[in-house]
Amino acid sequence: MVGIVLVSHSERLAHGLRDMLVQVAGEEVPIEAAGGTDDGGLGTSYDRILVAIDRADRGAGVLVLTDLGSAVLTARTVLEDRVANDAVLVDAPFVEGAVAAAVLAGTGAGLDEVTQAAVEARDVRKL
Amino acid sequence: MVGIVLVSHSERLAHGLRDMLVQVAGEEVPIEAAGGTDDGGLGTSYDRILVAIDRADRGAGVLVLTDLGSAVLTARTVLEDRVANDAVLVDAPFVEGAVAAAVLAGTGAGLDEVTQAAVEARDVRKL
Amino acid sequence: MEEELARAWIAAVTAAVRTEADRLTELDTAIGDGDHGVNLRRGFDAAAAAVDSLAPGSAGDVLGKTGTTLLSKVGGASGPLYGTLFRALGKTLRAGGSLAEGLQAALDGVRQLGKAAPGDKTMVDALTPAVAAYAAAAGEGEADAARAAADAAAQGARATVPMQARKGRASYLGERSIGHQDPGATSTALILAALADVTARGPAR
Amino acid sequence: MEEELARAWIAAVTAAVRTEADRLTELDTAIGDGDHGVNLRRGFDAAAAAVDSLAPGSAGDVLGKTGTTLLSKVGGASGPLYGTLFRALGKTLRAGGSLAEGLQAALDGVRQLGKAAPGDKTMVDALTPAVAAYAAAAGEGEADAARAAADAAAQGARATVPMQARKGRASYLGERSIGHQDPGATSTALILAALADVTARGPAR
Ligand SMILES: Nc1ncnc2c1ncn2[C@@H]1O[C@H](COP(=O)(O)OP(=O)(O)O)[C@@H](O)[C@H]1O
Ligand SMILES: Nc1ncnc2c1ncn2[C@@H]1O[C@H](COP(=O)(O)OP(=O)(O)O)[C@@H](O)[C@H]1O
Ligand SMILES: [Mg+2]
Ligand SMILES: [Mg+2]
Ligand SMILES: [Mg+2]
Ligand SMILES: [Mg+2]
Repeated sequence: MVGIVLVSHSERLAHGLRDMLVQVAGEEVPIEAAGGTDDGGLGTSYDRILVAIDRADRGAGVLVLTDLGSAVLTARTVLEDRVANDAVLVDAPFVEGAVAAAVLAGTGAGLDEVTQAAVEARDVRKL
Repeated sequence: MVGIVLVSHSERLAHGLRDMLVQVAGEEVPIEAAGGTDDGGLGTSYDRILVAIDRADRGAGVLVLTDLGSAVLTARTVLEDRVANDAVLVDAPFVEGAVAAAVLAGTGAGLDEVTQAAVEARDVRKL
Repeated sequence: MEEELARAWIAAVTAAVRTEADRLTELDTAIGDGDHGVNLRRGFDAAAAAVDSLAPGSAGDVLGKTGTTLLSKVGGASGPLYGTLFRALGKTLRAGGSLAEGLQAALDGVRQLGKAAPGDKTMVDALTPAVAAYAAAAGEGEADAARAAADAAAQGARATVPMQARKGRASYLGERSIGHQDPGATSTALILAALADVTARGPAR
Repeated sequence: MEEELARAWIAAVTAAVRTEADRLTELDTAIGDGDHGVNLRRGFDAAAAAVDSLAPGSAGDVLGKTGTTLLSKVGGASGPLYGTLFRALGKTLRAGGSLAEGLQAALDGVRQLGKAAPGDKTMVDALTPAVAAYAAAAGEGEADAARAAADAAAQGARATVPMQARKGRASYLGERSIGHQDPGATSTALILAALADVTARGPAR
């Protein structure tokens, strides 16, 4: 199953979002939170992101979502350093994209389809 | 100053996002988290949303952001029931819209401008 | 509608929701987040308790109180929707309207809040035919009208199976939402079945 | 570049970041999230410690270690950016390249990672003229070239004041980012000033 990694500046935000995703996607989808700095402060952590990607990687690829553009820089560096290149960064709204991706991943869809679901979440209206 | 209310299905998510916003917007912007059900489970709470809006309302209006479409239903009902009608629901990406709105609110911008910033966050690219 | 009938209805819905909670949750697990049964159980347990401790008044008071309680206790999308449904019913009855008018107001409220149209695979697909059936059979008396509404709701719920969801969480699944019965349409059918049952029996004393 | 000079450089940057942390944070409070000084302090304190316990090797090793440490310890956007800068420098030097080549590789790496162009009100606005100035003055010796680079970086940082931010957090402010000096451009100027200072003094022993 495609894995999902949630890169946020806030540890609480990443874990809270993970709770929501597990509820919609079920326990089988590997969903990992990578929030906050190494010591749990606001920011992003290279090491937490790397560990999260490795954990979420079950062979079907990993989708990495970020809360803000500045998290992209850390995530991108991790992806460039990482030997296995089956993880992709997606430009999608963090919460909305993650929910859409988790739902699709839960159906057994592949990385391309899961990525597309995250991207298309941008155009889904809420009101 | 314009207030901001964060309606999420997850209490942790709402609070983590609030932490991030306080960092960028400063302590003066009234930012309230309304996450989870009355007993802290996953879902939304009419009462938490109402209390959060009343707290965030300092006379300059309140922008209400929701994590998913299903949170909109509860928030919309609160807004319809509420006598003071200076709170508005916005269709914006939750995290990205909230950050943009908080930054603008922190500069003293009015409700229209803050709302617009949240909406436009949809079109900001991360990668 | 008499107050006692309203009280009996809420009690019957609460009992039905308890019995069917697992099935509702299962349906919601297939195309949602698997909490519809839990949500409604929490909501109707609270509503039943609130109605029990409500001073004698009118059917409108009972249904309004039910709506307000569901609104704050359910926690899912169905909370504000059923909250709106029961509040609209209560408001119409308090203003002297008929149950047929109340059901129409309830449907209007649900549609206005949720923006779902028939065919979107939501509770609206059970509620819409139910309200129409009640109105069509209203001349035959409350019991027959309620039974017709319940049958129409059940059929409306079954008709959601082949639909693709366009509102609510199930819409994230796109085409993959096809082939499952909508949980909210299913619970709407339960609510109307309870109405038919208590109306057939007459108010419990 | 000699290893001792590289070690002295990192020590000097660490000292400068400590002295200037509050100013950097203040600049970041105006147009960002107010953590740039704290971020760099945490990062360079860790880098200095890592370099101190690094076995003797080469300047490239020292700078590479600095980059890797910044990358995992800074926590802000400047972490991967300065991490990339120092890793690119280290890599070029280890491969036998000159400092001028290393600085160019550093700039390329920063630009590729952050996608910022000159004029976007970022560290790129200090780094770009610094790298050009170093290359232009490289024939006059390391000390003069480093001084020229430091001056160009300082000027580049000042030139960010009237710019509107198009990358990083400050871009959320739109036009309201105008009138403030970019924190990252300011810290880049500090880093190059430290290089000029230690190069002028020669490696500390
Ligand atoms: N916009 C809407 N309009 C009408 N009904 C809706 C809407 N959104 C969701 N529903 C109904 O709510 C049901 C789900 O309720 P529930 O599981 O309690 O809420 P949630 O989706 O928030 O977990 C769906 O099966 C559907 O019938
Ligand atoms: N995409 C980018 N390209 C180049 N530099 C950037 C970019 N984004 C941010 N910066 C630099 O980083 C600085 C902010 O660093 P810092 O405060 O540590 O990170 P954060 O913004 O994550 O809190 C900015 O002043 C700017 O110079
Ligand atoms: Mg549900
Ligand atoms: Mg739910
Ligand atoms: Mg910062
Ligand atoms: Mg920061």
